[in-house]
Amino acid sequence: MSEVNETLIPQLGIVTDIRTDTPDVKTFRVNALDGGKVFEHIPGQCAFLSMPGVGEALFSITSSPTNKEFMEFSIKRCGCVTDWLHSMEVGQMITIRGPYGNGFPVDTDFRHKDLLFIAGGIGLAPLRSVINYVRGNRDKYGKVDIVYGSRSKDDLVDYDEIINEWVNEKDFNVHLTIDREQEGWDGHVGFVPNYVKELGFDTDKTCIICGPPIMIKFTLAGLIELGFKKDQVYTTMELRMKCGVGKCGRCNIGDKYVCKDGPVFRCDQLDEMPSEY
Amino acid sequence: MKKMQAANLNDFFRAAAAAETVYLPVDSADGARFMKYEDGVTLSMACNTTRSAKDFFFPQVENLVDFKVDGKKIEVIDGREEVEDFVIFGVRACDLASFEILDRVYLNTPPVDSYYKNRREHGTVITLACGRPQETCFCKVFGIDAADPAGDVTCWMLGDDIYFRANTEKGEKLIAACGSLLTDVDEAPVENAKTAIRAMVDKLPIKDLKLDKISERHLLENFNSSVWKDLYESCIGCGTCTFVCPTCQCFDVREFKTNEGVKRFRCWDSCMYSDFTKMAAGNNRLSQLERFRQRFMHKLVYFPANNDGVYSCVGCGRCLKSCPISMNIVKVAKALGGEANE
Amino acid sequence: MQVNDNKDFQPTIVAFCCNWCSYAGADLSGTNRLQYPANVKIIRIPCSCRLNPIFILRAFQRGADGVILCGCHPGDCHYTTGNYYARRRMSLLFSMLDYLGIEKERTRVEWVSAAEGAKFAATMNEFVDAVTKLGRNHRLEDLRCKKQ
Amino acid sequence: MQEAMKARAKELLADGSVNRVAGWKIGEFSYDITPAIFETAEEIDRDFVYDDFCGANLSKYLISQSRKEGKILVFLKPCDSYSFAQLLKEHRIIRENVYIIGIECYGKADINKIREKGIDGVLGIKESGSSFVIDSIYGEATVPKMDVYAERCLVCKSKKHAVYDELIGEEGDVVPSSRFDKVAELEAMTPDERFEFWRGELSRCIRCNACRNVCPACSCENCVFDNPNSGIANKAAADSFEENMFHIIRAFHVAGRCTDCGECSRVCPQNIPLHLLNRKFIKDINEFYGEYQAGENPDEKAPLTNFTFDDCEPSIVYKRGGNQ
Repeated sequence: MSEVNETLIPQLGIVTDIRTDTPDVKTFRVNALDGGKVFEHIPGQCAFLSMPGVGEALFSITSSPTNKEFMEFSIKRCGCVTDWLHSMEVGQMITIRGPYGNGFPVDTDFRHKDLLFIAGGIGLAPLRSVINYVRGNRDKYGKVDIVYGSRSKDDLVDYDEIINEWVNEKDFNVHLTIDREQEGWDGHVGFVPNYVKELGFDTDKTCIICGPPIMIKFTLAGLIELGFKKDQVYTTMELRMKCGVGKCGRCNIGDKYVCKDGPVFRCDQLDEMPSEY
Repeated sequence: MKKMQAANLNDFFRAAAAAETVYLPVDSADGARFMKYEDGVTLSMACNTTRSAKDFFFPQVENLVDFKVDGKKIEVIDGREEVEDFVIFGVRACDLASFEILDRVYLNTPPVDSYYKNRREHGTVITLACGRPQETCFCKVFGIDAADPAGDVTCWMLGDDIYFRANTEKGEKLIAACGSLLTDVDEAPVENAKTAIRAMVDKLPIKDLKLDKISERHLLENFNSSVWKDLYESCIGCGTCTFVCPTCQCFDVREFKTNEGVKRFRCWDSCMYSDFTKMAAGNNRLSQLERFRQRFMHKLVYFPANNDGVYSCVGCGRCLKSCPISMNIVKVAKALGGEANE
Repeated sequence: MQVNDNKDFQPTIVAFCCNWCSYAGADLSGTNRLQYPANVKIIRIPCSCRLNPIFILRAFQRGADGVILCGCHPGDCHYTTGNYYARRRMSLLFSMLDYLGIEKERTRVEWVSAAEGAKFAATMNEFVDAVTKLGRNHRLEDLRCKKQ
Repeated sequence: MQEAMKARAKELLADGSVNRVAGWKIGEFSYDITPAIFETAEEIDRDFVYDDFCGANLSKYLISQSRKEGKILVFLKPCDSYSFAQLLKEHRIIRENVYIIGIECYGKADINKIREKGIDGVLGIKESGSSFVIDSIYGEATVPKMDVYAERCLVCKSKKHAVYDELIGEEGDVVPSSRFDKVAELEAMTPDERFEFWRGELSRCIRCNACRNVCPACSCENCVFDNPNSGIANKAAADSFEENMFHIIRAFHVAGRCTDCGECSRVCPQNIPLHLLNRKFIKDINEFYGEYQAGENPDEKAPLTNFTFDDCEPSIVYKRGGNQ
């Protein structure tokens, strides 16, 4: 019996580093108990993290598969499980199971394309995985533009990596924005959807959006105004999930299960689904 | 085809129960329900049980895994064990069809659910052809033949006799074990009985429910239909329909802190409950309208879209009998199906 | 009525004590070196009226064999009237537990003031004896909380 | 009766006094009647029904309905009107948005009781004097109405409405009721017998929450059982303890507010006599603190939000007679 692999039984991981990104976002580095990674994944996939007795929740894997040493999860504090995660210390064991979901088509549709990443707030978490994957396989992709915005400078996740590494990457253009004026910020101020329109991009790019639902909605409208087609735009969804394998039923939207048919969807696919997300 | 006198039914149960646990429908305060066979327990003559038979393979509560937590250390305890062989006697055609629907979710769509598989492999299903269909029965709508269900063994109760037909190897074995009670017999009486049952089913009031306008092809049309607004308001958002339904398969994963550690278990969940899709970031089904719609859309549209057009309803009629406010899948299908059902 | 024949049985008692009277009463019985059994686990609550019936059931679930609520004497409540409400609630709850066939001797309310250290100890001794006679709580236990 | 109700509803819709009508809608069969909101005279003509199977209590729907735009007409049976009055007392209904027509009721039938009599395959039910003539797949049967009336109706406590704007039919009276007989019978049992009785009943619970969701007294926006941090598995019959816990706490939360409308027992798919828990609290309240009927008097304080200096002590439970 026990030799049958059961996806609902988690593996153990150990938290080897905790980085405080913003006042409410921390990034956790997770390793297998004997070092290395608990499992391999593709960018955009998710994993369930849990602390027995507290609960289990699904998080997107922030680190890139090109990172062979560990996995990272950028997690915003907003509920029961995340509260607990934010209060734990390095060396804590947690349970982890995954990877779940389809991930981004990095090795098919994205290949040799110019990519435009648009993220808001913690929405950078799943995109960071793709961005670093692209950096790791630089010759396989075209130009990269990144538009990233958040409420304030302090709320920009992974700020250090962005300004120290991403901006120096060849053919990388990083555009940062914050919602309101702030002392010590000389960059752009304004909401992401407007900033995207202001910047204006060539319509041959493939776009990847992630952020709050309202930001996705208006950014998508903005992109269409710029002349993009819906089948050029990818996004990733968040719904309540319990099993991760399309059985528990709660992430069901239309004939899709977001946990296994998603969470990454092309925007023209979303049009065929009931508007319930 | 084998035959046995109905008077010997108890001997049959006793013989079967000698090797493995036997469950059969028994009359109780809540109508018929599946109970373990013991001396003195007699078979219910009711059309069907109040609760469905899905419990045998997908119990309401099931332990998944245990944990022990000690400081920063966690121990994962996989407590899965082979379940013992068991026999379910008296499963009706509709409930048997529901097992096939559950199989599609838990066995045929990867990854295989080992908890479900374990129970499924160890269960032997003896079906019983329907003798007294009720006004709430509409299995025919889904192409289910109440007169000749499959399963490991099929039984027909005709007057003083019970006829047995083994359909699988498992069934052959079970019949062989009770061999001394059974005699070989011709199929003719059973064929006549089947014709009679089918004739009876043809007289049932909702056998002609039309579902042509409810399908994957009409997904968005069905979803955006104005009937939901008219139907949902009486729904009180309880889980009765989901819990008596033989095909509802959604579950929740929860934890319970014992004095020793943590048990992680799964239990049935209902899309009718307000917290079904609630998460820290919000809820994508805020009102009962959306939740009500989800249940019926899933059964009649989404599930067939993923499963070769097979509806996730078997017409057992339990929700027709149990719903506190008598709103049910037939009323929904008639409203959604439009004029076809007038 | 089931009678306990296990001589070694040590019941677990949960005593909910009002912060202002009974908890102080328990303190006093301690400073006066009055003995009461160690298997009484005291949980301090701000007022006897804070005691949610769920707490009582939860205590039984987690392995308590008896639950006692101690509060200020009626008329002496720190918040003027809290214990009057508690009195009604507990009367009804205990009656319901009895109605469900759960031994009524497992639940009790006693009014103990801050000056009644002796009464506190005596009450606890007596209650522990009464519950010991009943034996382990089986009717309101949760099998998941039992040692495997 | 039904025709008078339809006519009055259409009249009130036509003159604009109300915008919607809460009533009962015919079902697939004679007995599966659904509560519904009607907006037009056509809908009322087509679907509105009032007969012996309109058992559902409409008062709880008014919590949400009275918050909607416009005014709603609701038909309340005497026992429903107590639930309405109690909800009103708890400020859960916006009274000015509701127009109540009190309707008389002589009892409602329970389809399960018909089925228990061995009458199955029910296709149609007609009234004939004091009997029902039941047409079924398996033949015709006649049963006296009294034999298949719901338990709550056989022990009806009041034919009088607690609240209404107008009445159709005669105003009734509070009537003597034997509703506590079964409770007294249980009280007279030994604790062991009682324990066995309740284990037998409550072990059938499937935790569907129908009793809670239908209960007019259970009107909390967020139920304690839905709080994931409460440690209560709100939908899992995980352990016998959970079953006891759920039903004790549910009954306790409505103690002093339960009007004994009997909806909990009506909706239970497992036929658990839940009203016996609520009636125990009502009986105890009557005995300990004086007669009290929830929903009757809008100015009276509820027994659990009230006290007297000389209330009985909880020890009354031990001292009281009854079997040991």
